[in-house]
Amino acid sequence: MTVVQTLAHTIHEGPADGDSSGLICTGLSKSYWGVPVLKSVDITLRPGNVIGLIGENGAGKSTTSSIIAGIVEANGGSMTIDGVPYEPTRPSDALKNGVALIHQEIRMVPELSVAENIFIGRLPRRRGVIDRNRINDEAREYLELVGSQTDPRRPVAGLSIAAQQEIEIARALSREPKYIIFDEPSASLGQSETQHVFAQIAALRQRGVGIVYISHRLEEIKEVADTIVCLRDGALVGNWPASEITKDEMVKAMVGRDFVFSHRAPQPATSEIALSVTGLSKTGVFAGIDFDVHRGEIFGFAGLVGAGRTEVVRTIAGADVADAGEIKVHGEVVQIRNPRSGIDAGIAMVPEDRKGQGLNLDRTGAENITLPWEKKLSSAGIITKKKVTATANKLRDFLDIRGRLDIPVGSLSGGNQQKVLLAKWLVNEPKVLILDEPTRGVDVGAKMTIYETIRALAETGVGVIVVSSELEEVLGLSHRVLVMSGGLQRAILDRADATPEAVMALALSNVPKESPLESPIDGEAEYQTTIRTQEN
Amino acid sequence: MSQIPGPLIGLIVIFVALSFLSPYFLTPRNLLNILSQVSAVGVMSVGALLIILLGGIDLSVGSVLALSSMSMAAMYKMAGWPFEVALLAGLIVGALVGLINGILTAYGKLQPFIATLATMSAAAGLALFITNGNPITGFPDWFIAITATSILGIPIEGVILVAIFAIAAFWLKFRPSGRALYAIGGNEEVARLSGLPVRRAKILVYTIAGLLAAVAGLLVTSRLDSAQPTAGAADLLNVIAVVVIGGASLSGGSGSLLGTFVGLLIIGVLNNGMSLLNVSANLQPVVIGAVIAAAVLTDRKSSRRHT
Amino acid sequence: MSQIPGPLIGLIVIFVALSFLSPYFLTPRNLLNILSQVSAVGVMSVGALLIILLGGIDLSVGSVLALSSMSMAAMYKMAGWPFEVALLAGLIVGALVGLINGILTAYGKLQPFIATLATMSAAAGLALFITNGNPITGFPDWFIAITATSILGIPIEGVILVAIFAIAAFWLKFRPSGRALYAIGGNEEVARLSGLPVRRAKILVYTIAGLLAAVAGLLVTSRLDSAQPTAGAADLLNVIAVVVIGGASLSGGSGSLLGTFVGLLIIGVLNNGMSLLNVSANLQPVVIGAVIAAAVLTDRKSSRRHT
Amino acid sequence: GCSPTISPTGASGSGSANGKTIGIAVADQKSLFYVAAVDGMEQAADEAGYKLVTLSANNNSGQQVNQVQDLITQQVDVIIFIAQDATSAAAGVKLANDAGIPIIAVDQKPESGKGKLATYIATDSVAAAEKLCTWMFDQFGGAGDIAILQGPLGSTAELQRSEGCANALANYPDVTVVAQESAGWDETKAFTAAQNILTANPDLKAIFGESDAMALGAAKAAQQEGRTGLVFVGIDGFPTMFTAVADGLTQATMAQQPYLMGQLSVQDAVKIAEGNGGDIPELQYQDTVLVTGENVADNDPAKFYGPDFK
Ligand SMILES: Nc1ncnc2c1ncn2[C@@H]1O[C@H](COP(=O)(O)OP(=O)(O)OP(=O)(O)O)[C@@H](O)[C@H]1O
Ligand SMILES: Nc1ncnc2c1ncn2[C@@H]1O[C@H](COP(=O)(O)OP(=O)(O)OP(=O)(O)O)[C@@H](O)[C@H]1O
Ligand SMILES: [Mg+2]
Ligand SMILES: [Mg+2]
Repeated sequence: MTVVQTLAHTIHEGPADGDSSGLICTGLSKSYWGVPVLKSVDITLRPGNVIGLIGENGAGKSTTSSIIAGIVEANGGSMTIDGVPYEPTRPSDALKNGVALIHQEIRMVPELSVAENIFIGRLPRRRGVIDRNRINDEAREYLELVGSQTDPRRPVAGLSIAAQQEIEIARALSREPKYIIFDEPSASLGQSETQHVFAQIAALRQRGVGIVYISHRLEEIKEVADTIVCLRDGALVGNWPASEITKDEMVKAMVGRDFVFSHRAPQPATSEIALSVTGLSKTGVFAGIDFDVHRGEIFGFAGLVGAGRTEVVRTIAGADVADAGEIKVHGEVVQIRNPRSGIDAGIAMVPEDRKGQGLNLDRTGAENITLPWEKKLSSAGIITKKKVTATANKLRDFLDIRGRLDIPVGSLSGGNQQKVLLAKWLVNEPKVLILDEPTRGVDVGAKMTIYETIRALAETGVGVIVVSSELEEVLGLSHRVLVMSGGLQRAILDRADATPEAVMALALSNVPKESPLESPIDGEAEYQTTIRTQEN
Repeated sequence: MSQIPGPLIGLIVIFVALSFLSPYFLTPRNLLNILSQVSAVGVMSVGALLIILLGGIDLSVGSVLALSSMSMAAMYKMAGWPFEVALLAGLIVGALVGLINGILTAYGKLQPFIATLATMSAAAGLALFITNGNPITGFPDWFIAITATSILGIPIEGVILVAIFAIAAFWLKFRPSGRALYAIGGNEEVARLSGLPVRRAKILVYTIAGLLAAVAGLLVTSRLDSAQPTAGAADLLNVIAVVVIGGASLSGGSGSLLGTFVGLLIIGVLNNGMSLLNVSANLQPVVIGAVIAAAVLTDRKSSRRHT
Repeated sequence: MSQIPGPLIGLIVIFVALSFLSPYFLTPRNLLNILSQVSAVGVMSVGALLIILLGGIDLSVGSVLALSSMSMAAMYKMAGWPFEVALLAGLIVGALVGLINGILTAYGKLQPFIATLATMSAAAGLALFITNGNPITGFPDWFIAITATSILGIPIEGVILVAIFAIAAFWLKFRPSGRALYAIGGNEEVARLSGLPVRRAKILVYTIAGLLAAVAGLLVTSRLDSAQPTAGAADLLNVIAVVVIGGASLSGGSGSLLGTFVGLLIIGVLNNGMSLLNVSANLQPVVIGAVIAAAVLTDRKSSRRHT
Repeated sequence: GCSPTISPTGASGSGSANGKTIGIAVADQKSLFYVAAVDGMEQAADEAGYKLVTLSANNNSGQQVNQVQDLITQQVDVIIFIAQDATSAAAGVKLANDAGIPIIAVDQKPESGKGKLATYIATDSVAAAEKLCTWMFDQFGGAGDIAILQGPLGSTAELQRSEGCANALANYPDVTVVAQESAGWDETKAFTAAQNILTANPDLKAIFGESDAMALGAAKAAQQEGRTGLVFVGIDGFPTMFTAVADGLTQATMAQQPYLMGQLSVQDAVKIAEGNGGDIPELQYQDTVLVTGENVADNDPAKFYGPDFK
């Protein structure tokens, strides 16, 4: 009998005790194509309570929240709010009952303004016309609650994912709901944005709002939740007071066996240089980037959201075009004008935006994995399904991808999608592998697998660049860390010197005058980025 | 909403060039002529923009013009209904076909292209069937006067055109249900999750487009004093072209009525100008093709987002 | 690729119904006639599918048919070139217009609708301009024999049609450059970041479509021993309809040549059947509209993903 | 030919000897009938030293009214109007009348009879079709099955030619129309339609194409199917049809005289512009000539469609 199981049995509380206040779900079940993905789950959410919902990728967290929010109809079970039956059949039913969901995937209407996106579906009218002053004012208030400076009047098109995530949260808050579900909001947020969200959750809890918070960042969960609820394979494992459960116990509850999550120190890198970047600049975005990555080295990029890390690595990979600078791979100067020339030079990049840039969600996992390599995999100019499947299956085993690779990749869980994306760039071992937010939305188990893969790749002599907004991740993995702010390279720290405090100090330090960005943290630079990438 | 520099610049260039090339172009009379010349296509293009904003398309617009015009005429001349009633019936016929388009797309989940292709074909056939292809002529004087009278020097059809543009623009910009079209076309899933009545909006918009095609049909009928079963057939591509030249994206979610109006004027001014300049009939399409490409080419920003 | 039950069921139902309704329908002679009747539209629909897979559209296809046919004829009869050279030149003209479409969309970043609308207009005008509207007749016997000869009982044009479908289907299924079209149409940015040559693929596909339209033009010219400047103009909607009825999505990334072939047969069999049954000409479009809607309505799965 | 090209100064009329301009609004410049008519007009205008402004409406009646408006804007002296269709012609005539510009109608005139025309020059299409169909019926003994390939449904020419043949049918109770289909003046479509009609009607005796192109398409379909002994007739009198009649591919055509009608209209316009229009008759029907295997050798196609057509 482990601690976890004991706790689960002692503290388990249900509607049985007669208290019917709050949102009470009993026996929620759901299956897709006959496969059960949710098996009789009970969850009780009291006003003013924060539930941290954890579980592996595909455990059914999003499915649970979609059922509560009326997006998906359950096959079985029932829900009540304060004892009154609650049977939402569409999202608006949920909203009417004071239940709001902040979705895992960001959903915005790019052409509409930020304020309109917040009030979409219930734009207030004054004398028959939309009351723009009111929505702009109110939107600004809600944005400030989540710490966003975004101008409510500008269109959403071109805003960074982080900024969009903030709008998404503001949208939910503006409904003044009694219950809010946050489905992995921090996956797209940096540290400081996350802190804003936590402050907001604390305030909401004070006001008696019931909250479900889903995340794979377990420290975060412990910090914010009162109660931890864990799902595994669609079934409830148990629930615990957050103060009484350790991170290791949470991991164990999720994966169902003993599991130690730790960063082991990387093997020393070689002295050979895999990638050398000199004087890389892109007007208005970043300037003066100089660094080398050795073969076998894991090289981290740290900085706040909007610091320009993504732009730098996109440029190295050929997704964007530099205005100045030189790139060498294995000592040879390479001209990188487009992604193809990057790939040919041996540079592979896993982009941060899985849905928009990484995967074609309508095609199968196998097709996605082999997409860049079909020419290489074909014999006599012909590529067969057999070959595609065989190649994909090899990588599935290597990365422990759970789920079928012969169905549209969009129906895999987020973490498994991320693994498919990684697999895509491992078909042909690259000389330089760039990973931008490699574990966004990935569960602990998968994270470990990905970290191990990254280390293993480095050990075979690949130069690896890891960009991450999770400080623990980037510091735990890397030999050296480059810190950026305001589009400039502030320092390159060795592993020993790269303490969280040192990195944050550099990342937060005042943006120097020579910054290529006019207003660094503001949306403007990102807006420009978008235009640029679209023109490419 | 979105800036539409390319087409507007294109229009201005064409306008200035024609002013120099033809002494007749820049006369008040001619400019008013242009307004009435574009009125039918213009009225239809408003409906087309609304549908295109939703990410749809309406191929039936020209056939609906013909069918509602023929229905009205048949009810008046053949069934002997009072003219006002027949006129109303003609408008209802147009709206009905639009309603069918809406139901097929919103509930039948047909691709709009297919749904409206089917109704286009059916409406065109019915328009011919009513009189076995014969046109109907002889309408009340006041009805013919609609397109032959001016208010303060501006032809009534021009006034109707501008009024429809203005009302629709107001709706799109200031009314929640109009704004909703951008949301639905931009991201249907978001719209649905935000509780917007997506299907109702589709049905409404297709119905409006059908009604506007019927209005265009009345304008044409009044203008020619003749209801023709094949009227409007040639307008389809023009209507869509006007909207797309005006910067709307066929994938939905972006476009404006101001842009559409500019697109309408580009086509109208070009046709008028080539008439005035006596460009050889067979070269006219070549010039039109080249000018359209050039006018829009200057506007690289309005290029397609992915999809 | 994707299953296409709806349209296929539709085709079978139409087929069985016609077999009962007309004693002439199910004769070998008539079935071969259908094959040759759909050959020109069929050849063009292959190009159209490729473009639609990429998320594009080609409005110029009918005009290109006319222009390349007229160019070939003019070079042979008016400029006095050897026929084989003129024939090649006609094919090149078609491919060239396609190339222009490709460049305008891939580099000019025009919406494909606009780019091909422009070339459609220009090509139609040029086709008329060459002879001021006159058809050209009098081609070598072997050329006319192409559409008047059978191999093992199957008309050559039918063989050409099936061969083009087969080659294209092979390309789409087994060649990386063909499979790339699905990726590009599905998500262009993902394809680009995967190193696929997006612009090159676009240019290639538009050029192929132009070339295929020219081939269709040669078939029509050979069949009638006459090059006509307005040939093909009416085919545009048919060509796109065939592809969409066959289950392809106009937003790109999904569709198959098998589906397109089924769509082609639906349209071909319907038209043939109505001729055999002597359905009133006015009602034919009504029947076609209803059948298209019904055939596709059964296939709800092929409904639009958002955009 | 003397096809006009882009002439930016053209509209001012400065190119002509006397500064007078004739405006032409024509239904399209694709069908040979209209092309030949305009050729005839150009020939006559050259001779008289007049300037022509030719606008083609691409078969769109609405567009055509716009173009009449544009001609009035340019202050042409006389308008020659080849209307897209008879019912909508009144709108164009009314515009010209209101602007005080004399208007000559060719081929079509306002069906309602409204408006004032300087003169009307036309072929009697109904009579022509009746005569042709009667001839056709006689070829197979006045009893049997026939098919009709119609022009674009609802177009005036289609309606008038259908009406003429219906008149002829009234006198031949033993002739049955077993198939009637629209092929939109188009040879390719006529080919396909005829193929199907021939399949469904093994006893077919004749096909009446409402235009030469459609008759040719039908005849070629029969030829390919190996069906002989049928009668194919058309209306127009195109040079290609003359050849086909001579070769026995088709049997007859009703030749119209668009070139002559074009010349005549401009000659009349010139008279009106010079103030001598008083004696022009109100209605000038031009003969149609039934061209068959017997007389095809005696008729020069150039007489009907002008020297440009070979
Ligand atoms: N529309 C769907 N069709 C088929 N299967 C689905 C669908 N949606 C979800 N699933 C499956 O249901 C299971 C639960 O998915 P869910 O999205 O709830 O997981 P999750 O716990 O949110 O995972 P993650 O942490 O990766 O977001 C997964 O196996 C997923 O593949
Ligand atoms: N092609 C694109 N289209 C739309 N948005 C993009 C595109 N490329 C990048 N972005 C967004 O622009 C934002 C700005 O990039 P930026 O790199 O400044 O932010 P980040 O990635 O969160 O932080 P960092 O740059 O420090 O990595 C990114 O968050 C990304 O979501
Ligand atoms: Mg999830
Ligand atoms: Mg980033």
